[in-house]
Amino acid sequence: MGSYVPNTKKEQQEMLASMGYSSIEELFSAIPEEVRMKKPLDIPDGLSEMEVRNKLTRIAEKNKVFRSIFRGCGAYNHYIPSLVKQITSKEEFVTAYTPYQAEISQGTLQAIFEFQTMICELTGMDAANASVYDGATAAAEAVIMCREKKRNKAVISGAVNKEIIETVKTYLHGTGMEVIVVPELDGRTDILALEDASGEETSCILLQQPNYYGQLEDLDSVKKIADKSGAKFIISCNPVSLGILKTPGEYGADIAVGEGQPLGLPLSFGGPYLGFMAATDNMKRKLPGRIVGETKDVQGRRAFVLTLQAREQHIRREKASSNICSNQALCALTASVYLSTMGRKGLEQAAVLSMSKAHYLAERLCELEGFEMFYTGDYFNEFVTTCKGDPYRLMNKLEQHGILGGYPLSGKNAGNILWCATEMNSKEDMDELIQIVREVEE
Amino acid sequence: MGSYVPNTKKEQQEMLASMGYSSIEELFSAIPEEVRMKKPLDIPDGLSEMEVRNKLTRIAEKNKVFRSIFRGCGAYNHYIPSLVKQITSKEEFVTAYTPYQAEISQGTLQAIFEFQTMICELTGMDAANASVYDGATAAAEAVIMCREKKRNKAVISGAVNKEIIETVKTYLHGTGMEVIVVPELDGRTDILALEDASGEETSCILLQQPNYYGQLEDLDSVKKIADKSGAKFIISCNPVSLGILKTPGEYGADIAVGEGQPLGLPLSFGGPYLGFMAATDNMKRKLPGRIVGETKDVQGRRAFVLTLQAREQHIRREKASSNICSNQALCALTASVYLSTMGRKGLEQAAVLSMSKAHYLAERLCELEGFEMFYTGDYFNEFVTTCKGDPYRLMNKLEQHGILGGYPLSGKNAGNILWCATEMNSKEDMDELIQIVREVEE
Amino acid sequence: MELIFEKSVENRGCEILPPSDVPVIKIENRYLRQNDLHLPEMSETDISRHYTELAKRTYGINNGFYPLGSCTMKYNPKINEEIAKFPGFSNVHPLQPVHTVQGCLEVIKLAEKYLCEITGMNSMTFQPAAGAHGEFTGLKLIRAYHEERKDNNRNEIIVPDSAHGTNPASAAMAGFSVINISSTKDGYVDLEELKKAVGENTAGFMLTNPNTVGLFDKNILEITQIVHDAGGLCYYDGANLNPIMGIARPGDMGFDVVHLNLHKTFSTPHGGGGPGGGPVGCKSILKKYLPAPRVIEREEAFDKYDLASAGELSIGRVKEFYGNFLVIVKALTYILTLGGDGLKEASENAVLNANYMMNQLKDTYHIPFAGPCMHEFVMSLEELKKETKVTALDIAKSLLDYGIHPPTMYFPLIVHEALMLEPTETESKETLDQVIAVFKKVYEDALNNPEVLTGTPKKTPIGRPDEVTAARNPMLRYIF
Amino acid sequence: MELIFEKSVENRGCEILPPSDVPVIKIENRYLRQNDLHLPEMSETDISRHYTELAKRTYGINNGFYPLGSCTMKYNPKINEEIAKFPGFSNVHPLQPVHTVQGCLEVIKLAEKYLCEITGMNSMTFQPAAGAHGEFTGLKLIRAYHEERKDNNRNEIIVPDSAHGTNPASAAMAGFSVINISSTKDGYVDLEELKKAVGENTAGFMLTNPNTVGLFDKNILEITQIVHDAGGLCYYDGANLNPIMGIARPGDMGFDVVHLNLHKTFSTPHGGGGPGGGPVGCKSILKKYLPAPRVIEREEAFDKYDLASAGELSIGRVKEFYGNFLVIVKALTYILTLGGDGLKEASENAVLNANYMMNQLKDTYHIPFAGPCMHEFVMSLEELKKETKVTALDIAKSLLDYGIHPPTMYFPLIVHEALMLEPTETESKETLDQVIAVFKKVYEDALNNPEVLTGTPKKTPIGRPDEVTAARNPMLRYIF
Repeated sequence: MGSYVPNTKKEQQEMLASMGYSSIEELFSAIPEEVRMKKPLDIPDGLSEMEVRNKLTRIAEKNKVFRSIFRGCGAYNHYIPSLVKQITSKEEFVTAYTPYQAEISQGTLQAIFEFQTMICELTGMDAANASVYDGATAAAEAVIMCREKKRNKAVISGAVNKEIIETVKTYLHGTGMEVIVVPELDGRTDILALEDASGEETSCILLQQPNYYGQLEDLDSVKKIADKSGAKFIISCNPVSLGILKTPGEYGADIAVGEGQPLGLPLSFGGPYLGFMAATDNMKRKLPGRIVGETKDVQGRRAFVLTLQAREQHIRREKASSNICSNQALCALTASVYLSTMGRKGLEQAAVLSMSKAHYLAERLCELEGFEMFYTGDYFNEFVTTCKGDPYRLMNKLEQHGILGGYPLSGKNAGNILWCATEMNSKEDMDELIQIVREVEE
Repeated sequence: MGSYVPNTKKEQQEMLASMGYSSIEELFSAIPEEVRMKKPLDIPDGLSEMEVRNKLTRIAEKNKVFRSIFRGCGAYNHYIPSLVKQITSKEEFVTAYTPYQAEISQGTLQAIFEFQTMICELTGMDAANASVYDGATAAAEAVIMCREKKRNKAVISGAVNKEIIETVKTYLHGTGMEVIVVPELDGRTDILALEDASGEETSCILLQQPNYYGQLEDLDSVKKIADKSGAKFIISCNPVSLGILKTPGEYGADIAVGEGQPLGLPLSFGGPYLGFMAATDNMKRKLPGRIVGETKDVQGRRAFVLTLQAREQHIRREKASSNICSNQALCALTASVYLSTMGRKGLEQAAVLSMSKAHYLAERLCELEGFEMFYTGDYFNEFVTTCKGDPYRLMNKLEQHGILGGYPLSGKNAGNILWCATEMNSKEDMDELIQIVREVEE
Repeated sequence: MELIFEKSVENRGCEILPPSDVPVIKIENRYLRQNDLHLPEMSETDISRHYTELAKRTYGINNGFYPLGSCTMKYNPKINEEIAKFPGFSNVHPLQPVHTVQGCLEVIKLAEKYLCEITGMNSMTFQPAAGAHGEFTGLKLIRAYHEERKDNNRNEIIVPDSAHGTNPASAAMAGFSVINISSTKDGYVDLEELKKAVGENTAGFMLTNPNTVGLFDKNILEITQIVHDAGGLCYYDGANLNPIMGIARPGDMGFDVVHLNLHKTFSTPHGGGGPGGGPVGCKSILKKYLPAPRVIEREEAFDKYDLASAGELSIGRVKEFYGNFLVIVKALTYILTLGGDGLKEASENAVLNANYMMNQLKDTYHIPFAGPCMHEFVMSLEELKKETKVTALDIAKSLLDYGIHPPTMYFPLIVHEALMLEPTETESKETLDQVIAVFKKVYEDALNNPEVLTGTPKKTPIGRPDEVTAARNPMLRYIF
Repeated sequence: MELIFEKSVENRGCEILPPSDVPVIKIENRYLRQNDLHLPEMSETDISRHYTELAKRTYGINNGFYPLGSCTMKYNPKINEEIAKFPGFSNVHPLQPVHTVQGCLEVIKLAEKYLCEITGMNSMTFQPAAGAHGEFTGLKLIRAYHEERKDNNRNEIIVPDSAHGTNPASAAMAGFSVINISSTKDGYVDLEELKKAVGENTAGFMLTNPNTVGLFDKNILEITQIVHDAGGLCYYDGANLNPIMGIARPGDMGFDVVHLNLHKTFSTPHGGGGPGGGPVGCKSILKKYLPAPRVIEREEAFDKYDLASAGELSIGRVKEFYGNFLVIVKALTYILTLGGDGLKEASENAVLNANYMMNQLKDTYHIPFAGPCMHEFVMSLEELKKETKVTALDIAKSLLDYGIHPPTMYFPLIVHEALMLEPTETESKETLDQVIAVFKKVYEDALNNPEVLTGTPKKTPIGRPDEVTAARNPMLRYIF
């Protein structure tokens, strides 16, 4: 049995004796007999480290690790620099608590302050928080931030990732706020429908750029609609794309949110990921979660602290702007180290490479009979094609070659495939994919 | 092209300008034209980190990683605790220089002092150094330590690992010392031949315990021969076996050496490994290499320093006891952390498990027709069996199942196999091995 | 120290990505960013040194004693981290076909099975990413329960005043009204108050047990009965589960929903604030409301595990995908390592360590609630403050100079000048003895040299920061 | 701080290995150890904290500037470490069949190819584990060469007095007599001295070029010619290769044998003293003497690489297996990353950084040899010492309080009160400027407040240790 209890039986007895007890059992006397467990936990006996490692090795081997990935849909296979993994494995960062004790937490605090700055730079916004759970909850929290007394309708584009829409709906259900989903048209938000749906009861309009289908939205038009209706404008964005794309700030967004996973976090079957949130200056006190601010210590030295805590649950309790307590701090650190290692040029390169690879793949795919672009707008690194045969059959074939193909869509898109490429997909890999697709579909 | 040069072209120009130069080229004016390279290095262009990682991933994939290993012969597949890997990856330990600057090197120094203590405890000796390159060079250095004016013959058992014997021979060649290899008899050192070979010109007698064939030597008899001839007694030992086996100190050895790889170092295709050396008190000033001693600082605080440096090359130059400068310090740290994590009980357990598994494997193998123990003495975790058919054919078959079988021997042992087991070999794996052997040989 | 931006030099950088092997696509200008992107331009050497310096200014569990009450800062085993880094876990896309992620699904299913056994629940969702997220999810389940029963007036969640701040905040976020009730002077639920508070509007009651002063509420069965009788459900805040594993189960106490903090009880690291893991367990009656997708187990030998999508009654998704998966891997590793017996041993020793510390300190510090305590205990510095003006904060800050992380300060709110200590079971008697000596020394200093304490800490990278200015004129980012 | 043994508690420990699944074998008593084995008995928590504390008391390249002359403390890229940890490299048994280790053999062969190109050699062995080990191996080759030619009187190795201590020590260890020759006052090889020293007993001559005062010996072709004319061979100590990659090659200078320090020039970490890598390259005439086994390359598509065992003329094995293999992996990773151009860029910037520092310091410190220097330069504190009694050691120790690792002290021996600086190319101008300012400040202090310097360092975990007592009454282990 593995154990992390250092005290030996002898020491335990000494400690008990020092208190006048003879068994640990006596310390539990306050627990009424009726709620005591009558039998041991039905959990297998503990294992030595070597056995645990073997057991979990066998479980991990039941998963297939693809050598080539062409699937995105909210989780992106980008290159993670070695330095990022090394730095974020430092025990101090990994095992520290939330930095309430500023004097011994300047490392965490400064790293978050730097993260906030980088998120502001990426999004073109004024203030960011220290992270929330993921892109979907970030969107939900943003929608909640926009609530106003007479505005209780959140308008969301149907071209936003479904998982985000579902999460926002869950968050708003029962709070008196309503979610209106505006349909998409040819893979982009139906701007006319959006205009129709927006009015004086609209608290906010939420779009995703690039959207779920990889298409680039006409956000300038959306901004006009938002302004006209007096609603807040929320943009959910892919942070890597912001290496080159127009920022939420430049589009006039009030809040920018997004999934930070592409910034150095492994795919990890969906988590832990990273929700980032940034807002204009006048909304900053409505941001949920931890926020770090710069100040000075008693000697006048630069110091960082958790600030604006009056928004938070441990102070305000039921009046807090959010209930968030634990966030994704280590993931935020990872994103910071990633952005520092990539630098301005590197992030731009990741964006350009991802987009260029996707366009190459799309072009080559569409040379094949039965494959064509299902949507015709400009796109970043994801796109939808038709498929000659059964997409699932194609996926099985690709899987045999160690390739995770695009994502077979459902609903009105059934039979279509949502493809994704990043800098990780070499021309060679894409040519191989095309060759296999050709063989399967012939 | 990857580059770790931080200075930008602009900064380089500024730096040059500050010195009155206009190109870096000018700094090399001292190099005569005749020895200048006339064309660029014939080495491929540099690669980005991602490309390098991909390239070396493909090279690594050309190696086969066996899931089950029954081969030893000087490199042993023991379990490495997670904590060991974590601690020895700390950048401070990995990237520091030799701890000449004691004030900022107490970490390295104390770790080595603790390593020395653990090696003394393991071997039952009085003093140890901070490591040499590996077990073979440790043996060679030990033999050199024993040289005396009128004693220039080193007597080595033929049951010592051949790589060690070869290394000792290389080290002694041309120094006026002679190596006499005493044959083995039934897998153990021929004691009578050893006695014959030893005399007043014998500087030292070197045996390995357990020996190359896994057999346990009668070291008490050897000690008597050494004493009789006035020669020093060197024992090369497996450090894990010392969790239970009688120590070199208890056998009366003057010097104990060994390969420290079993103490937490991965197999790594043969290196980096770790040579450890320990000696009796009266030979400690003859030890080669770094040695750390305890002292006090100016304020009376406990402090550690490199000591007895008067033995060393940077002080004594050609009169030094050895030329060693870089050693295997990080490997020594690894061994320390391994021994701390395993503790007394854990190391004993590793030894008992290894021995027990080997005996189980031997027993099961010898139930098969054509397989029997080639040597009959007591053994630790390695043993030699006959093989019914061609050992190489058997190995190929095992390889197909991901199993690295025992080592096919050559010479007078041709057709025999040297097997090894450790705690890593489960009963299930051994039963599978037996099943495959049975099928192949039927 | 300098910010990373202040160390940046134009055109410096690392070479991480290759040039393009396909034609480079240029996109229309109207889609392109206009403003410069300021990210650090640094060499690897300098990035490495920057974060080394930040790590040195960070206090992890590997640096020393970390007795944060209610936070359960136990040792984070390295094997957990190693296993979470297996490519078979970390390089798996969340939308891979289920037959290629059987191992991931097995991890989730095993974790569900064991954690249900520990808590006495029937089903569990792993989607919530943290404790508060779990509370929110659990409260949504309670809402769904009443909604399905058309019990539409039940919009009140009752919370004792000793509760963690997340409890009322989560209730409000889930759309409930919060009814606060006061505790008895011993820190327990005041049964009379509770009886007065429950009624036809009661949706549920939230409690942590042992409570936030470290005491197990002996009336627990009566408490949950009162709530149930009134038609409400009982929510168990799992923040304080650490002392009762294998000893008592929320399910057996009458709780209907529970969240766990994997980053407290189950040894996954806190990461400087996260990621955590806040799985929510529930009794069978609530299973149909759980978020989806859910891992289901089949009889088949192949593809034993599958993902089921949301039924009609599900509260819906509370997060992308399946939660903080790697955190679940770490927690499962921990559970497999300790096993049933080991979990109980952990709880027992958590309680032993807390009682030992309390007992050693009780003649020096004022301990308002009589023991034995569970895994944590609370001290009040109120009298010391009256006498010497030294506050709980001053005591806490003084500890920093001894290399000790302070206890939780000023919580629970029902104790004035509170310091709340939770040593956890992974600390040794030797460490406790050293820390006890420091606590006594600091108290001595408070009596004899109070002004020294108010000037602490002295040995930390910074002294006490000016938090007021930080909040009044917030500087939340570096301006380029 | 306490030793790990002092933190040990009987019967405490970690649970790493499982119980036996086969019958436990008991061995005869006569084979069993009699004395107790004292190893630490510790919890993971406390082991983790112990080594964290030791790491904090250790100064790595990640902690700051590390200008150790002749040691080339350049940045150690993290990608090298990551790749060396690939299971395909680290979990490979050295005695696997060759068809299962083609990747390992390819690594060695590629490294040989590139390093031969860099040095102008024809063959290389990777068995030597360190620079000194390489010297020993290279000298063995020289011995074998003369032996085969029956040139049996050649038993002298000539070494300049500016040489690293390992040179004469290695020569002695290889069974040679050492002939020391003095350098010119400019630090170069004194041609007249050399001519006097060579003769029919000359086996070889050892030199590092650039030499240990950081100067490239412009007479290099004449030097090697003199040795060759006398029938000796020329050995190149590769410790100072860093400034000349892609610029000049030992092979083209007339050297016959060279060792490299992978842990200096090729960015593999120093590990607090090792493991290093000391491959030895040689011209074709010496190839047959190289240690075996050697990696050979074939035309075949499958099993392209093989291991060849020793020929009759081989000097034999100098180490187990094939050298510090993972160190070779790291060095190859580095070479592939930089490429031909990048290696040259590295050398150029190593020289630029050294000259910049020297130039900025030359008006303050006495620089005995006129520049431009190569990758390192030497300052002499002799005059300062006369004036103020402040020594090179005092200057060095003062730097510690500024978080800077001191330069190499009191080497080379031909310069009194020497400090030898090698900034390396991986340091930025900003770092150099900061360090330059500190050096100037320290010099100021030496002039104005000499007594302050002799009391340094003050901010380090310990002050100056008593080395004399340590050597006189050696305490080399903890006594239980």
